[in-house]
Amino acid sequence: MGAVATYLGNIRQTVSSIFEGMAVTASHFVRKPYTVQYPDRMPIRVQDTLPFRYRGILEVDLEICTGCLACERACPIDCIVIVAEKHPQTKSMVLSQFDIDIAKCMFCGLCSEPCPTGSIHHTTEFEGADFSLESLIRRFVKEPVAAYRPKKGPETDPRIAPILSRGMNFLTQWAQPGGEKPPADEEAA
Amino acid sequence: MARWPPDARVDALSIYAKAADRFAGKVLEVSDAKLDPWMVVEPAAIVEVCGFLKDDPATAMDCLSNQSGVDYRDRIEVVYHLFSYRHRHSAILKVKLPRDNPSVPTLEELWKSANWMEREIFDLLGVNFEHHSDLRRLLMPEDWPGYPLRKDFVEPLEYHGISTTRESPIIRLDAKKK
Amino acid sequence: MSTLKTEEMTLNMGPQHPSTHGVLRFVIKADGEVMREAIPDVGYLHRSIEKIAEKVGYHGFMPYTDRVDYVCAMFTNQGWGMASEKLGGIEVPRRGEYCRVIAAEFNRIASHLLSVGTMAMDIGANTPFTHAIREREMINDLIEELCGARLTFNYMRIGGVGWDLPPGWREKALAYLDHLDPILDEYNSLISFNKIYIERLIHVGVISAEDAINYNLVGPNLRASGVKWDIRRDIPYSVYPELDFEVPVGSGEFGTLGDSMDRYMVRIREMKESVKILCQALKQIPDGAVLAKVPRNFRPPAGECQVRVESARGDMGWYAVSDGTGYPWRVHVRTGSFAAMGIVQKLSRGLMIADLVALIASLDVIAPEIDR
Amino acid sequence: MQQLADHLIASGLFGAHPPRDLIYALIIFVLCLVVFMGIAFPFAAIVTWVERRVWARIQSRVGPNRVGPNGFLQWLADGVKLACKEDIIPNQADPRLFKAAPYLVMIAYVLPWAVVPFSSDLILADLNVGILYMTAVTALTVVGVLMAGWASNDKWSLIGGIRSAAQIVSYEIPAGLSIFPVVLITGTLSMQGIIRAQGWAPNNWFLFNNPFTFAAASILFISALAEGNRTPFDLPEAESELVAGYVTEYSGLRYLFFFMAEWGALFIIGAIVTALFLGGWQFPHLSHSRVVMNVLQLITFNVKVLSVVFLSMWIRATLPRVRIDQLMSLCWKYFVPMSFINLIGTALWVAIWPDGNPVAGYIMAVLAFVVLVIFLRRVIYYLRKSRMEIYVSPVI
Repeated sequence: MGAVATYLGNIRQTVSSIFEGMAVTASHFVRKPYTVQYPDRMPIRVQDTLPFRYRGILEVDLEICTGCLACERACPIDCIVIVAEKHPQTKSMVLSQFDIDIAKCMFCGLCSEPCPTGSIHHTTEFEGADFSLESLIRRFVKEPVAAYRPKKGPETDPRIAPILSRGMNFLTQWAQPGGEKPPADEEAA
Repeated sequence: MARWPPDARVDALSIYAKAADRFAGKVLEVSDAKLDPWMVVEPAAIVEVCGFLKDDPATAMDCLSNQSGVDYRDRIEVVYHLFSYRHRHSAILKVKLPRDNPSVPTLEELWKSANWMEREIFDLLGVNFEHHSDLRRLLMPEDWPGYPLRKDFVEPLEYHGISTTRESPIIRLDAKKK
Repeated sequence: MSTLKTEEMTLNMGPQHPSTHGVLRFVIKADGEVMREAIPDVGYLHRSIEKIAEKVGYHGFMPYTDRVDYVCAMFTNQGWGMASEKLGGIEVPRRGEYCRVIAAEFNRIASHLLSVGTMAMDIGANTPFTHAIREREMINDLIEELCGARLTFNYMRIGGVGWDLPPGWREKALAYLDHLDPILDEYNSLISFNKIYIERLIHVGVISAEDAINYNLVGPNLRASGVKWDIRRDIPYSVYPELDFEVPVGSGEFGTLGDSMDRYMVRIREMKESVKILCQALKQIPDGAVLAKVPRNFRPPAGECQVRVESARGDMGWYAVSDGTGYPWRVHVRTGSFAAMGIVQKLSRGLMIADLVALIASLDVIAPEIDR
Repeated sequence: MQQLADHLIASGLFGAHPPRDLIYALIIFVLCLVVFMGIAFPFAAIVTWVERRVWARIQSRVGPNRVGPNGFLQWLADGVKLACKEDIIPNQADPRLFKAAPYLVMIAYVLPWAVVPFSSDLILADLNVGILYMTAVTALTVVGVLMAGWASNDKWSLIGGIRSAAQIVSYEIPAGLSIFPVVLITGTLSMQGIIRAQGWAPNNWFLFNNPFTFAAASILFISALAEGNRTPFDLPEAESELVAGYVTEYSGLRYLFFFMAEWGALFIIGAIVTALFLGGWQFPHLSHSRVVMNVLQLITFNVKVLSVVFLSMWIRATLPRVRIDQLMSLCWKYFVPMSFINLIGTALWVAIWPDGNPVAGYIMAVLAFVVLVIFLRRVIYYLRKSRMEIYVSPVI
């Protein structure tokens, strides 16, 4: 008797479970697809939908780079090369090279963390395909420039001020070691 | 925040004391390290000591949770992390081996999990496990020269004609050593 | 009387095979459809991460831990963070711990979704896979907003986390959890309770509790054999003691205790538990700092330690030796997949080729975690 | 068809004294060409697009939508792409068998079209053993598949081929036995004869003739899926186990042939089930015009067949794959005994009610409707529970 019951039970379970499964799949005929039709059939570019913290291809704002080499030191794979020398006359730092090998970069964000001004930061850009490894090197210094010197008060130069405020805005996203919660969080909670 | 039960260290120390009592002369050293204390066992006696720790109902180390090798330049240590699911205590055993032809008996008979972990140590550190049933390289290719995790390991520049390194395409302008 | 001459067939499954997760290889000795033995051959994804650790320093190693197990990188982050903190004697702020737990539990759900989805696909059902991936995408979106990456998170730092929860994230996360719960039920009626699926998985690759412990199986694979053991509950770390959750164990309700179906069901139930943990953690999260003060040039005192983290693939043991310099002397990771892979050869004896696929999927083996 | 040919000859289209046999052959050749090139091959190709779209909807995806309107020309693009690919023959393969196998599978696919009854007049050859012919020629596939598996000289292909052979041969038995109840009731093997014995209303279909024919229809459908290597019985090309089964080593046009035969077989499955159990082309007699009626019947038949095809796609998107031993036990332990019970049951039924029992037809049709309503309620339940927005669109 047990064998017959198992036999019939198997048939019943098979039919009922398939019935349920088919009901679930049938309900998907009237659900909206989740696909994002990257890249061409999108209302806005996908880069613009990405969150602020997105770690895309690195970008350097040379205007506010202090030449402190903190990013170069923090990079675990040495993909950043900075050459900064003291100018013999003016005694200010002069950046003569700031190269990032994007082919090597692993987008960990450790370089932008210690940056004092938010000069080196990640963008939401991720489409970086190119035809050779050499062309993936981002060279930010075209000709030697003087490094930025943080001022005591607020930045007054109208050319640099917006860039600096953007950089500092980037920095506030990072957790401050031992610091209090960033004020942006209070209003949300 | 209890990151580890506070009595874990006490447990471990009492286990070491017990083992040192029983295997006097074979337990070479019991450390009193601040974080995780350990005990050093004579290589030839490791199976005996571990067997005791496994079979004694008071210790009942039923699991070899981790086994790793460390190259200290003057010696190679194999570290055994034993764990007991029954008593929820752990013990750390070490054997110190010479760097030339390090060899220690296998624990495969006691814990099957030792099989692969010993193969990995053999592969990366070149420790020979005596009487191991299947001592082949696990991760590296069979014909790889040397043992990568040894401190004096130098990576060959090419393997079967394939280059193992890539020159950084960035040329430093000031030609400083980096 | 003449006997029919038969020959053992040696099949080479992998490294390029659709169902060997990542890059695995099995040398199968088969007698028709029935296997005599499947010998795993690993190492195709060996990137010598343990050696890299000795070269890049404590902070710099954090992004590399993502690559140890890229399916649940939060736990490898956490493991390395905890090991370094134990070596350096650093206390993580409570909000930091909560952030860690929240990120890690989201990652656990994502990892389990991938596991059960690919498992269904290995059994031949394609729809559950895309449904699971769809849910996983939503979690990835959340995590992306939290830390800027979808796969290699690098979210945690030694002493806390790199980013605090962004504004409005908590509400989004709670809304998502609210949505996930019924989806899991739907997933169950779609595939988990399907008779064909159950029949494919029960009595396949049965692991007894003794074997599981002896082979050092961890996490869901161990719990499926009936061992009620979870590092989060039994050797508590982080803020898990403050959270209330169950530890699901295999019951053998469909077939034998410790078979593939049990391992599958344990993962399904763990997702539900993770939803519970997350709801509590998101409600209880205190204010305060998320990152302890850790010097950039972190030099823990000489010593060695072992920490154990309950990752999605089970107890992940981090053994770290410090010599007092800024570079770890030795780091060793013992991962769940490594142990699970060791038992495949034993379990494969007498199974069918189709069962091997189910077995690997049910053990939730991730190739980079084996090879590191 | 012969009347048509005779009529054409009598009208003097081919001259005064044409060679009659040659003209018959010519007409048949042209008709076959029209049916195969105009229906069989495009159907097999287009159904791939339909299936991918159906799958995509079930899986919350969009599916191919780039080539042509809503991706409708995807099949053409795929066909052209595959035709342009290099035809690779492995060094160690048996080249003759390897090359011949796809054609054999293709032949097994096109032969059944000869007896597909599109309408009361549109049928290439109304054989008096039509359904027998159908089951006989569809089973030819196994030879081609086995040849492909063996000749590839690849272990995965071999396992796939052997699995396929075992599977198709086994499932021939329940499939054949499930046809007999219908034959018992109608007393004919001709496709048109079987359809004429049914009515247009569901209660006159053989599906609802009596409980045994309903069971027979289910078994026939599932067995046909198994013979067509469809999920849940797609073991011969089980992707996650055997890479691609017997087609692992194929590429280009030969690969295309295998897949056209496989997808095209869906129509044959649908046609068999429709003709035997779903009333075929039967349509209410609305018009006296033979042409109008034929068109209506053609539409009816195709709608029914495509519904069955859709059902099989839907099943494929829902179910996992069975294991080889379960496949065999399903066949021999469940389907074969049940088929015999159906056969005996139907025989008794026919003995008791030689002209059929009209009440049974109504009751079963109503029951089927009730099951459908329960099913819809479950669908709505899942929709509500998931709290997902409802989005109805026939194409996206």
